[in-house]
Amino acid sequence: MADSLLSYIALAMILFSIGFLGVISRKNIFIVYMSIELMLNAINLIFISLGRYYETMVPQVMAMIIIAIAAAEAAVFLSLIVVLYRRKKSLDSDIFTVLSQKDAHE
Amino acid sequence: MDFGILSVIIFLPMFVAFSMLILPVGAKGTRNAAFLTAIIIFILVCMVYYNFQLSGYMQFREHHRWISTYGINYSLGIDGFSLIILMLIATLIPSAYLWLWDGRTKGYWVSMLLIQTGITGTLFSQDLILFYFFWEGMLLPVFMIIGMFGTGNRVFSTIKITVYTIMGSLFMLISILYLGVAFFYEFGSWSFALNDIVQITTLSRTEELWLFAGFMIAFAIKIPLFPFHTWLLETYSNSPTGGVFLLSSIMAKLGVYGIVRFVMPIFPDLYKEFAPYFVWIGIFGLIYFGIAALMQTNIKKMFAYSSASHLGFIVTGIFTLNVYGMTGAAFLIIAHAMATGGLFLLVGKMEYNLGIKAIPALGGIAKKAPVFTVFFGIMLLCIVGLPGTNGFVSEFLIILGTFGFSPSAGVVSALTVLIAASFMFWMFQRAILADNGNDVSQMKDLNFKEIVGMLPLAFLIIAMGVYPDWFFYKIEPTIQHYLVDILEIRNY
Amino acid sequence: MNNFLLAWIVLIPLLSSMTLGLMYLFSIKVIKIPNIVFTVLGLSSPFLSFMIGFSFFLQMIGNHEIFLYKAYRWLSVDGYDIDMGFMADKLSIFMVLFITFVGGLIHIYASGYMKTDKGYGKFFFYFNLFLASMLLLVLADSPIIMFIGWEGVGVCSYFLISYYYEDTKNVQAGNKAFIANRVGDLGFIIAMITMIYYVGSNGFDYINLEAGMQNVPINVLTFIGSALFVGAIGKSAQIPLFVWLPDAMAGPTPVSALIHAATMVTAGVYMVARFHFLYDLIPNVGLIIAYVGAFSALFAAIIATKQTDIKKILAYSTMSQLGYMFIAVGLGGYSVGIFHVFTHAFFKALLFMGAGAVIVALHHEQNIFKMGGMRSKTPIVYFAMLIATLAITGIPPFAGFFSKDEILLTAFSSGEYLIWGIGVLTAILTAYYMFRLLFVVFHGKNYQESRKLHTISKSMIMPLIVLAFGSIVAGFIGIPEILGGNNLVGSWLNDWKNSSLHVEHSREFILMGINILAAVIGTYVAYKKFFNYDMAIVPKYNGIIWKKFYIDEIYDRFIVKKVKEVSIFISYKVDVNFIDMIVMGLSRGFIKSGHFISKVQNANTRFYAFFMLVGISVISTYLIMVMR
Amino acid sequence: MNMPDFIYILPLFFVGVGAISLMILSTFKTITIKKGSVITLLFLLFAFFANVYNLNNEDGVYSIYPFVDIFNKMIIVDTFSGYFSTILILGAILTILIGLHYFQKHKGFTVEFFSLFLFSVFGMMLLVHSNELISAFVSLEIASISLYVMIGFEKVIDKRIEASYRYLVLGSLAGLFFLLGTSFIYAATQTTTLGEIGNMALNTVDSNTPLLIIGGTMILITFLFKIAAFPFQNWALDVYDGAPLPVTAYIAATFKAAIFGFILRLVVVDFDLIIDVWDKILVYIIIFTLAYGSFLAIIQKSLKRMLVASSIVHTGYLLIAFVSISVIGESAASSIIFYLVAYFLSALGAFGLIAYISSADQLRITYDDFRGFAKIRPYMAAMLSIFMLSLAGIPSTIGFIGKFYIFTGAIESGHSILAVVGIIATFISVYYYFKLIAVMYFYRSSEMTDVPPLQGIAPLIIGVIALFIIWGGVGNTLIAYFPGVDFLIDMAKSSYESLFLYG
Amino acid sequence: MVDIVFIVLALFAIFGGLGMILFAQPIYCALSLIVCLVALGGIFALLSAPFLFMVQIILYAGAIITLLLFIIMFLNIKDVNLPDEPNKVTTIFVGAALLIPFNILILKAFSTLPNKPMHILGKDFGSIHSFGIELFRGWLVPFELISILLLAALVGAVVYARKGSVDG
Repeated sequence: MADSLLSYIALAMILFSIGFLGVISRKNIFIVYMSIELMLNAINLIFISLGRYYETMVPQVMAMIIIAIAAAEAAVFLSLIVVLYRRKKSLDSDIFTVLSQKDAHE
Repeated sequence: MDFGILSVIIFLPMFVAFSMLILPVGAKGTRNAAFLTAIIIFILVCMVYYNFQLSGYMQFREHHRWISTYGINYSLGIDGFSLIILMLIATLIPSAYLWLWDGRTKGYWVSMLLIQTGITGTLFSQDLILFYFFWEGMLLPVFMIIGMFGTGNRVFSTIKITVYTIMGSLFMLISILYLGVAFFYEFGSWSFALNDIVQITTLSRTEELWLFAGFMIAFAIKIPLFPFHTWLLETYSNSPTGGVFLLSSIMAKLGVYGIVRFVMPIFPDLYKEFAPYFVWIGIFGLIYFGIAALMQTNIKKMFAYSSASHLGFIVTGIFTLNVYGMTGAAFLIIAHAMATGGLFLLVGKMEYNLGIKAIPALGGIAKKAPVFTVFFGIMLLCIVGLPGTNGFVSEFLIILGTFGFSPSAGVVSALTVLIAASFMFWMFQRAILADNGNDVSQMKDLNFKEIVGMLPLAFLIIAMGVYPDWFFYKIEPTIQHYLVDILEIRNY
Repeated sequence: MNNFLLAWIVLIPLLSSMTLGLMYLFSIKVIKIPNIVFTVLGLSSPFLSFMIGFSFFLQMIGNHEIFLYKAYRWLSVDGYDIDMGFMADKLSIFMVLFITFVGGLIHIYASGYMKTDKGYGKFFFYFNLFLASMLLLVLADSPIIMFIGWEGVGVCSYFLISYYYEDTKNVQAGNKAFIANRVGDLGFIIAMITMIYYVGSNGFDYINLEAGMQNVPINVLTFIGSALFVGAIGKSAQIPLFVWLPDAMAGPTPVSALIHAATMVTAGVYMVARFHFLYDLIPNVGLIIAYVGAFSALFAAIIATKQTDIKKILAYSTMSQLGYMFIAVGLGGYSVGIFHVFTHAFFKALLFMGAGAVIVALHHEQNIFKMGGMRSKTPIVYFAMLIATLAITGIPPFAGFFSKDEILLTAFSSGEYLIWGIGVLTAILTAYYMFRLLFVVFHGKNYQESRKLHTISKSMIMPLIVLAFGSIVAGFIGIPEILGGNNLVGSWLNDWKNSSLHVEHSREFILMGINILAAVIGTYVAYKKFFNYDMAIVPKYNGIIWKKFYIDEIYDRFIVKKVKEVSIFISYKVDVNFIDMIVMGLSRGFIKSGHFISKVQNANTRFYAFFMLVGISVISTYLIMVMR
Repeated sequence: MNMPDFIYILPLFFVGVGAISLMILSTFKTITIKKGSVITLLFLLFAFFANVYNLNNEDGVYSIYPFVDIFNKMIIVDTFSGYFSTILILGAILTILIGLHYFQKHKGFTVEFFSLFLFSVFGMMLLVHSNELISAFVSLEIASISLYVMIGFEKVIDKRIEASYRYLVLGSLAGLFFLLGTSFIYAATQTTTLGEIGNMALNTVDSNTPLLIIGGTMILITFLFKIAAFPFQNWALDVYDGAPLPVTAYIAATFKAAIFGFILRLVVVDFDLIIDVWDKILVYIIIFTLAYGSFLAIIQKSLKRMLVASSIVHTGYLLIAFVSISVIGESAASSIIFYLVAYFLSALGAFGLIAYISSADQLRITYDDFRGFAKIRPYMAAMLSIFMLSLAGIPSTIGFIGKFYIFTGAIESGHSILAVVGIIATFISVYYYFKLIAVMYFYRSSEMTDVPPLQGIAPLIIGVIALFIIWGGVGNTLIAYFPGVDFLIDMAKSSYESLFLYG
Repeated sequence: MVDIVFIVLALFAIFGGLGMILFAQPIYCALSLIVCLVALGGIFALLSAPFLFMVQIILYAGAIITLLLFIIMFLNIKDVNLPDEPNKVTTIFVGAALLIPFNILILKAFSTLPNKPMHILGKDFGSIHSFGIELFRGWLVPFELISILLLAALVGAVVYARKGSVDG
């Protein structure tokens, strides 16, 4: 089982799907963020398994770059969460509806 | 005529308009400049008329490259059919300016000048894209003039006419593009020139039908043919005098012109095939709008319906596929432009003086303004198609042509003599003649300028009615050319 | 040849009218021009035209020359030419003569009648224009040029009827006249166009048409003939398009005299006579014409017996007399018809002018039962009216007798006894209502003595006398051979003389006797009832005849109102609620969809992500299907 | 280090250095907004001139991998990228010039903003220069992250941070698909370098095509998200509306261009074989995009939201040309490029002018606020009208020519139905664009004293843009020896050619 | 043996992920995520990527998630501040259903790749040495770009984190 590329891909896709489900189902912005991180890791898993599959280091480098990108996003995301929480006193992403068409300035 | 006389005719008004916009000139200065421009153009057009050869082919051609990637050219030319409309424009516009002389702002005059550019450009274009260019461009100043200087619910009617006509012309654009592509696929190079487009042979019937529809919708909306007419009422009743004058007397005719200039040569077979339907649509419009006009209380709306009614008749004429009908239509274009244009100017004055458009609120004008009434009467008789005016000649020829096309249609189309008479005379009775006890003391009779402005129209209406042949001989070769060379009808 | 003078017959009144019109405008806008200028201009033109016409008449005596003059090519389309051409044959010259003569007299009368009117110049502008149109009508060499005159006559009548345009009723009457005429014109145009297609391949003047008519299918000819006759019906106020004529009396009395008696309404008769070559080929249509004429005659006479408005009585009598004329032309007696046109012009003009004089004298009172006793007040008018009444009644030797007698003779000899019978019946009624009018107006007693009469000017009296004289003698030019005459009209117009018009002398005498008898009966009844009528009683009429058989109401109800309803339906219902609804509905639909779609735009991040997921899911499904 | 290679990356270098130096400078109190913007402009101008210098290559069309041994073909400099860089730099310059007034008036902006601004320009430019998927993604991230922050820069305003948050979450989510796609493409071809992907795909036609297609599709999803195509469009309205006006102008005008710059390269060079698979999907996507944008735009009362919603419609038009690429590569690609220029000018002008007008206070937001505007500020109203006309595609503006190319291409490639749908969308667009003109010209104003008068450089710049729009639409019909519309489309064509120099 | 390790790690990863999206308290979620990430790190090791295994543990589990936890603590979110999430499970199921075609598609595509043995490779593969050589030989550009990305993110984070003048 661990010999098959497909099982790694399947695992990655499951994790990716879980991450996606987290984004669409959770209101808590922390968890939204974490879901995105999870998805990034799932992609990393694909890359690394491909590296193993083709026996080349290139995908591992890519995975490294992706981790770095995740770090950069984390910096912005987390600081934004702080700003949001300060202003709204809530982590509920559903209450950020200033921009909805319903409330658009008439 | 090597200096590009047609270009000068097109762009002189635009040039003047933009100069006036930039220069710190007041309304009066702009008006003088506009009038001078109109006179210069009249002189230029007379030169064109004088030098026009009696053949059915394009003359005064101008040709420059424009967007060479797609073979789009700046290509101009006129034939007899354009010539008469050109003469019409050149004659009508100075007259109209004399009528609009006082109390208009700078923007008004600039818009008028720009409209003139659009109209003449549309008239001369021999390249489909160029044509579309002017066709749409014409709309903008119209949009401005109605919206800025109109009355009533002007914004709504402005948006309505704009959206309506743009809808039509966009379908035409698609058709034009399709034709260009078809030309490209057949001949391997791009061109949108009319002369090239007519050579396309690869279109299937279904394609042709769609393209034909695309063109026809655009023109039908502009004309307007039933059932694309609902923009007409609000627009005509809410437009300022100058706008509605140009709309009714010239722009509506450009729809007819478009059919003759483009639809006929590009789709000769479909043109022939669908001629019966359009003859009947025209006749139906004639009767439908005529009856609708009867009970209108708003005088401008009534004229709108009357105009639509006659335009239906013109369309009938151009689809009769014989010389009578088509020359008649060409003649009616002139006759109707003069009469309706004149009427709208007169009504505009009435509105300007009295501020009312409702027929029941008028009456007793004749006593107050006899000269006004005389001219009103002449225009009215022309609309009614009284012999001795050019209205009769054209109606007679169209009925003749329609009869030649189909006797039953001919007989039905003859109803025009009855319909127009009933609503026009009834209106004349209620609005002008009879004294209904309304206060019309503000009504002023025509002043000298207005009389001078109206005289050419009245004179031409009668002169063309009494001696029509004098005006015919320039058109006829073109119509013959259309029928024989383009539609390939030899025995009709 | 000086054929170009033909054009001048028309041109003189036309130019005169144009000058008058411009001068009138000038006079109201700038400087007042004295009436005398208008008078001179207005009155000179008919007489100048008469002179020219007379010169042609003289040239024509004794030979059958037809004068043609083509002024210019009016229209040339596709090699097909229509010229602005004038043609004078015996018929047209005959018409020209009496039109200009009677017209001229009416002009003189009008100069008196309209003296105080503010629009004096305008009136003569219309009058001359009318004259020009009428002359063009009769002098035209092709139907289309005739049509120009035909319509010109119509529009002039419109302007003259609605001359006092401040009053809505007058303008309405004008409209009614014009529209009714237009219905007729519709027929005329259709006929004309059919003719161009089927007959006019060589040219469109009468000569070519006559030549071309021979080998055209009979049903086409029938169609043309019927359509043309519709035109004649409209112009000559026959059933069913007569409704305008009584209303047309709204115009000034000279107008009624000129247009609705002497000239315009006879155009229909003239037209049928002009197209005799057509109607000769289609006797069935001729018969219809005769019947329409007969019924119109009777119908109008019946209505006239109960009217109280002096001018309306005369209007119905006009219609009735026109019916006679159509009987004649319908049955092929073209010369007879024209003869009656001729005599009728005299006595009917006289009647109207007399009535006008009375009306003026009584300060525009038109109800005969409010007049009375005018014999002593206005004796000249009385005698003029008496002569005219005798003439119309058909008492020999006045003008009407001869022409009416010939008509009835024609009817009888053609074997159409029903028409003849109707004719006789109408003659009785004619005598009755005309004498009723005469007796009530001039003999009625107990009238308001104290009334001060308006003076009648000399220029109004003079034409009365001339016409009265004419009414007496006009008939003599057509005295039938049986009475020792040589029927000048018949021989003059012998081209149109119906060859079948020969009956035995004895029978002709009997018929003549019957006619006279009919006139006497009518007169007697009227005498019994109305001589020395008590003017204190203004009778209130009721009933179907007084209401003119409700024809106006029927038209109003079933045509005018319906058309108006349709118009409202179209312009306020169909256009607004249906066609515009579609257009506006489309735009409203766009906006509605916009609002619907904007629900998606709810600013919910999770929802947006979900939306993306749906998209991805759909794309994936598609790819699965595509890639197998 | 050989000089020629360095010259090629000089534009990138200037922008990048500018970003970093501004970051450092922002710590000094003495650097005001105005000074910051001048410095930004300076760097951008350097970059611009360097770029123009590159574009005026004596060879005409060129294509170079600078420092090929170090950069490993990951960066490419060719006419195509040069053309797009010009658009981007020009967009940035214009944004700064137009928005300066706005930035000065609003308290929330600091010099860091310009640093981020230059970072985003850098990211976008890098994106059109990238020749490799991972670098492209990193470039995209640089641009995106800078934009996230630029949008939320005025963090005292709820709107801004919400927009920032929404863009961040959804943008990252969409970005993941790019990475996913890259991994699949790598799995299929064992390379992520553009050009080689195509070659590999050619060599292994059968076996790995599904992976390649799915990889391409995933990248396409990101691409569709970034240009706000249906069904990935919801963010656009919120984010653009939430962003400060100059930023909105900037994103609307340039970001789309950058994305297209990359995706065109990718599709044209590498996905030639598989592009047909998407045709059907794209047709539906286009129809829905056009419908969605049109219907949304028609109900907007706020001018900004209308322009944003209509930008979705313009995305639809661009996609129409994008679909045509599979059939008529050259003209479709060049029509996209041309349309991008047309839209760039019109949108930048429109947003910029509105930004300028409403910079003092938030008074002019909705249509109704513009009542009688023409009476107060005739020139501004005229300019705004020109932008609206151009967006609506009325002849004599560059927008018309752009639409002309796109619809011609659509018909040429057999997608007539798309042309018809596009035309219908255009027709609807007339309504909401003309409404503004109507409102400005046809009403009397009530009170109208708060509009900033024409001063400073912004109106001048906007005026120049307006003239350029007219020039682009009319071309050389009036002036015989002046470059016409042809010039732009020829440029577009040669930049397309440069994509194939290394076959 | 390797199979068992893989299965165990995969289960840990999956349950960690599920826990992350199912727990209400962010702190539990974060911990679940750490479990998941560590398990993933193990799988990296299985895939002959020892360097990345290390990076995963240190950088993710160590740095990023710690930062996350720190912020969670720092904000001191009380239960009342937590959003009420009634439709969570429904959404998850609907979303899962929608994700099925996506997953099927991808797995189908990968199944076209030929099967190859995936046992752990020799020492050199995935080591920091070979990793470094690949990174600096072939991937210098993205690497440098990452630094610029981080700079940009840094500026962004500074902008956000700095207390605004009218912040509140």
